[in-house]
Amino acid sequence: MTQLTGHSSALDFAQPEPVDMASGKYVKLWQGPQHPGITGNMSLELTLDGDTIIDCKTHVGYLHRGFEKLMERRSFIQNFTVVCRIAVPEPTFNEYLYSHAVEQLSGIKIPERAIWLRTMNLELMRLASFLMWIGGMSGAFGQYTVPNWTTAYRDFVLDLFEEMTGARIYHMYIVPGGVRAGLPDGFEKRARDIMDGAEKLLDQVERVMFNNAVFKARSKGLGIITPDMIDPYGIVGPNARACGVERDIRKDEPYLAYDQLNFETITGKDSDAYERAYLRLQETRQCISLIRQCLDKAPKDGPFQADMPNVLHWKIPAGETYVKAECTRGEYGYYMVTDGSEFVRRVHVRGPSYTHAIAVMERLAVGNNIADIAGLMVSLHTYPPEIER
Amino acid sequence: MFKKTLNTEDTLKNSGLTDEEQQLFSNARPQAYEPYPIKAVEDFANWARANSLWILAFGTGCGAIELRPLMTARFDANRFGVAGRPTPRQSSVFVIGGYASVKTLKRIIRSYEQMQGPKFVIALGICPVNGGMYFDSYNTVNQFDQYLPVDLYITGCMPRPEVLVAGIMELQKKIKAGECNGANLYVENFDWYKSNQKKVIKNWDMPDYNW
Amino acid sequence: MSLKDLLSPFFVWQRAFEKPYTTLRPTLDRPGAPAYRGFHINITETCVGCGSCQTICQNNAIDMVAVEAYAGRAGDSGLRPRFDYGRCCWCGLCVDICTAASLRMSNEYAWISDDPDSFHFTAGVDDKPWQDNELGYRRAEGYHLNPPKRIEMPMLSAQESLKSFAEVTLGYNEEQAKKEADRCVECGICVATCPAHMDVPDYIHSIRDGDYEKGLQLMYRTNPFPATCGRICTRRCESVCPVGILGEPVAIRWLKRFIVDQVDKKDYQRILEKPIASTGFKVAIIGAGPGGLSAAYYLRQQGHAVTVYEAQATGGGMLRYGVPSYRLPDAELDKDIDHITSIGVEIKYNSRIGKDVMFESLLENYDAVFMSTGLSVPSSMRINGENHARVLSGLQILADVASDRDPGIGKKVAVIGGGNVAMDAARVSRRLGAEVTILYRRRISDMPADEEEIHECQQEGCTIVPQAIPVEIIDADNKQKVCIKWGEAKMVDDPKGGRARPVLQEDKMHTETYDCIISAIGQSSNLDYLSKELQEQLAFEWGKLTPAEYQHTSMKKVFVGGDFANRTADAISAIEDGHHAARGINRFLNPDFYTALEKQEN
Amino acid sequence: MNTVDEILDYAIEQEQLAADFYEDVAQRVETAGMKKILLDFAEEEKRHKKILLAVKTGEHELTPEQEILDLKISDYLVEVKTSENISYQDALIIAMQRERAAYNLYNDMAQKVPDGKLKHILLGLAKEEAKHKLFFEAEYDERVLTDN
Repeated sequence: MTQLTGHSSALDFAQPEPVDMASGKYVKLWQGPQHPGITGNMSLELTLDGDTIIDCKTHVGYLHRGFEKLMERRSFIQNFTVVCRIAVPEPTFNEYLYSHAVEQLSGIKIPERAIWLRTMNLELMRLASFLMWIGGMSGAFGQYTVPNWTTAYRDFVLDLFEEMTGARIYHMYIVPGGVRAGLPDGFEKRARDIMDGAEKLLDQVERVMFNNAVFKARSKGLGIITPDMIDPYGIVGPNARACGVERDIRKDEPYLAYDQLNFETITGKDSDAYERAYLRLQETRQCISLIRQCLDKAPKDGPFQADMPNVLHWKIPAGETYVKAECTRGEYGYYMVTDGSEFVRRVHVRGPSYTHAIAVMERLAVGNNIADIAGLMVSLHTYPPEIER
Repeated sequence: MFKKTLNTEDTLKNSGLTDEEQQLFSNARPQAYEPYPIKAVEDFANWARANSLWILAFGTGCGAIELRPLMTARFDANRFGVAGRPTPRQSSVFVIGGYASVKTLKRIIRSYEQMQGPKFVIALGICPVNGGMYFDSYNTVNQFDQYLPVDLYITGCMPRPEVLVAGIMELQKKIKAGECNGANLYVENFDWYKSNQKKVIKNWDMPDYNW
Repeated sequence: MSLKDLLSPFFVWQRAFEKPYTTLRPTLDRPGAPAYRGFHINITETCVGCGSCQTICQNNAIDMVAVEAYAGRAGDSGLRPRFDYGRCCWCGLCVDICTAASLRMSNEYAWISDDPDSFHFTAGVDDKPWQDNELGYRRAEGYHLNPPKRIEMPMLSAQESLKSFAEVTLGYNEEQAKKEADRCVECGICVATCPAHMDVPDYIHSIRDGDYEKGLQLMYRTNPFPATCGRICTRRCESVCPVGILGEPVAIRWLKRFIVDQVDKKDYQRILEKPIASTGFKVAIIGAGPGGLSAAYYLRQQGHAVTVYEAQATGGGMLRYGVPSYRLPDAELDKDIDHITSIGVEIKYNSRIGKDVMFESLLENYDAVFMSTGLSVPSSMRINGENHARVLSGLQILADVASDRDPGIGKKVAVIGGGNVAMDAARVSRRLGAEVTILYRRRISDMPADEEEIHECQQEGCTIVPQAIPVEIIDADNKQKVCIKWGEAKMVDDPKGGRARPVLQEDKMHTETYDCIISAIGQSSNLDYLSKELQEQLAFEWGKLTPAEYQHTSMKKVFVGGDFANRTADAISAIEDGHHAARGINRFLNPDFYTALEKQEN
Repeated sequence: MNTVDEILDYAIEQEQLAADFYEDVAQRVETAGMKKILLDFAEEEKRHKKILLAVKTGEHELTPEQEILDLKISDYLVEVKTSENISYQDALIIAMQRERAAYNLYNDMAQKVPDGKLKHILLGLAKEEAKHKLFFEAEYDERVLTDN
């Protein structure tokens, strides 16, 4: 049993001591893929000593669809419809990054209005994603009221998406060259109403969830991430910020309209499940503020799409690029290589779930009670479809 | 250890298992569901089944994303008698949430076979119908009904919760009318389904039938 | 942990008195958003079946299926998209790329079935409840996946162009051509529409690839006059180009010209196919116009010995004598003709049939005869005074200028007519320094001339007087001048739906004096070289005839083509007539061999 | 010609004469195509005759009030002599001018008679001829004046 204390053990990547399964002292337990406590379709192979986890192995591959291969045989315009399916609860980040990479390689400059609409779209997505996550977090600790509130409220945000983009889940709104449409009439008012309601809801959530004795008792001290783990494990986003590491691409290397938005990076002190959850709650509030700023500042008219070639035989000059953006879970990146043909030569999608759900999860699970494994997993905010693509 | 239960004549090979593991599983073939001889009783049973559709909580693909709104406050499927269950043994409805990768298909089959009859399968989205988004992917199956019998398809990508509700109502209608015989179809064409499954699942290290 | 932590969860009860989130009747109360991307709607009447939706669909969810109701419509492939909702991901790219804007999406989203094979839908054909849905996704204003505007053709300014007979259009450069070629959606409707069925999408593709030699090869398969057609084709292809439904059609003609401009004449021999071994058959062709030379080219390719008889001193027919050199420079026409002669076609100039050579002797000495003598006699207006010495024919003026003769038009001329010949005559007159007025009996929009020519004509300072009906030509005081009396017309709609007709208003007459009047109201054929019997036998009707299959006439050895044998009377139709006649002659000369060959080709 | 019946008989006779005229010319032209066209014209005249016969028996009403479009094409064209090798254009001009002459005749007659049944019939016949003229003029406009 490895206890994560101090600097040296955090960097200790040695395999845990092999356990003698034949002794009958230990039990091997598969949690998932069919298990309600798992976020999505993946599984954990747990070795238990009593109800304490002494070893955890993550198994993925249940959702592998071969996106990176699929993209190599679709044209540049077709791919943006495919990539959004990579991370189901948060498709727009894929759309944005894919489009951004293509625009970089082909030298397209998108118009101002598209930049703002994209920013707003991404922030709305962040809000929707966090709202669902809060529900998941609460549900993982056995409380079913908050999920009912926030998941239902997320639906109102999805209604906004539906109006803005024409779809609820896979918006396919951010397209290489800009966005597909402007805002519909009356959108701004409805969006502001929903933001007001969300703010009120978050206050209530904070009260009943974060001040809940049971939730506090179970989540505090659960799965502590220490600052020295950040770089070796490649931890990003709220998971990293919760232990005081100020790391936010929106601030560090501003993209889209983030340099014109007024916000501060939120950090925590010690990154346990509670701290991470609370930080996300605050980021959800920040989201609302950012969306309001976008609504204020976004140009009301003007072009929303750059001049495009005929997309049916769109060739992009040879080149390579890496583009990144801050999604709800941290740095999301696209590495793209083109060879001057009508198809992309290679795309690699770097989702933050990969490290969080595999290396970090395997490390943090050890020593915890089996009942907390679901909560721990949710607190890392991982999406299996994004791990395997 | 358990004794190997021998069926009367036609037994399963369970050939994917080692000799030791063969001891752990039955080699009996699945049996078709026989309706009650009295029609009124069967009708009553169907009515009861239709109004307590318990969904197996197994998010096999993207479709799972819309099951959350479906089950929470806004669409509140509980009022239609729908509930999520954590284990196949308690569930009567298997929702195939979109595409099935080969690795998941194996788990889907195990889970499905463990479910108690009468059981129903709903397939969400385009991928189970004809491959959908991943029709040319090397790791997903295209026409899902080659591997498991599907009682109802709800197309869309993703199908919205509203249409899921509509689908559930449609399923209820079909169950009440006694038309949902997917599970019996599976038993009747067992060998065909098995051979199709084995065509795509290369490492068949599981019993031919789990119950 | 504090007391607060124990109590605060009970605040959930506060929410018990708020309005619930729950949707009461989810299936009824929640239609898709106004711009929702639901099932497709296709306005099948507007759709031309270009198949761009099929091309762009990354899931192969769209199949173009033949729909009988739309078969055989002009500019329409007769196909309509069928959607597979076991594939469609509702991305709406098909709607975005739709060239005709006929495709859209409804806000309907429910389709439940127990049959996986049932999720097929041919929009606008299958009866589905969302067909008339007003809401749903439409392509947003200002959103394009294909540039709607074509690349402007660089041209001489109007002042500059008036100074000489230099070519007005300057041609695309490589970058412009590639950009323009990029706009093609490769639907192939142009191929079906082009009289010669030129392989437009493929040669445009060769521009994108930068492989101009391949482009030239593709063009020569169906048209031995690419340099010419690249400049003066009537381009029916562009009129049906689906890209032109919402934007401007792909500049097919300029792209064709671009390919030819890229290849040097001396490379033609190397690039293009050579004639096959001699067959020993001899074919005579009457008229070295586009029809005759096209037939000559393809017949020679097949190994026949071809002799072309031409009354004029140079070849090209109407292309040389009817099209001024600022539209088609002689050098370009020669580029085409020289290649035809370079493969062994023999042209006998200054040999008029009926005078220098008798038609009957051709029939005797050759295995087949192809006639394509065109329309060379100007039509007359049949108004009083028409025989005045200062009433000239447009054709004559063009021929004079082409042969470097001075037509003697004076300083102030009136041109009567609205066709291309009228426009050419007017522009030639402008270049000769005259002030030009064009009188046309209908509206400018009714003019049969190319829109571009009308525009350029106006640019160059010709005054177009529409709805002007000439009624009489009157002698002027000066013998060198002539008066024309014309009346204003008002347009009256045809109750049967035909084009509006001009009606003379007798109270609004004008008389004007000009140095000359150029009549360009059409032309007819000159068949004097055929005896009456032969004309009768070939079934000419008022100078025109309709040939049978493969341009065959009722006479065994005789094939016809070109302006006097088709309805459209343009170069490209003549070229196709020639090509088609060549196929016909091949079959006629060697029936077994060529039917086998064709079978092999198909 | 003072009675309605007399007028109608005259008009019917004129139509027959016209038909005969075209048939006669058709006999003399050289090309088969032109022959067919002239025979078509003759058929057209026979159709007119039938209409007038119907008027006489009362089955058909003449409509003097009806406005008939006058394209005024034939008014300004030179006269064409019938010959052995007339063209389609010539044939149309002949037809138009014959119809115009008939129209003018009835119209002039109508101006000379007092108001009443007779005038009504004459005007009606004039309009009928105007219709025929329009038929040929429209054809001329459509076929001959294509570029003009």
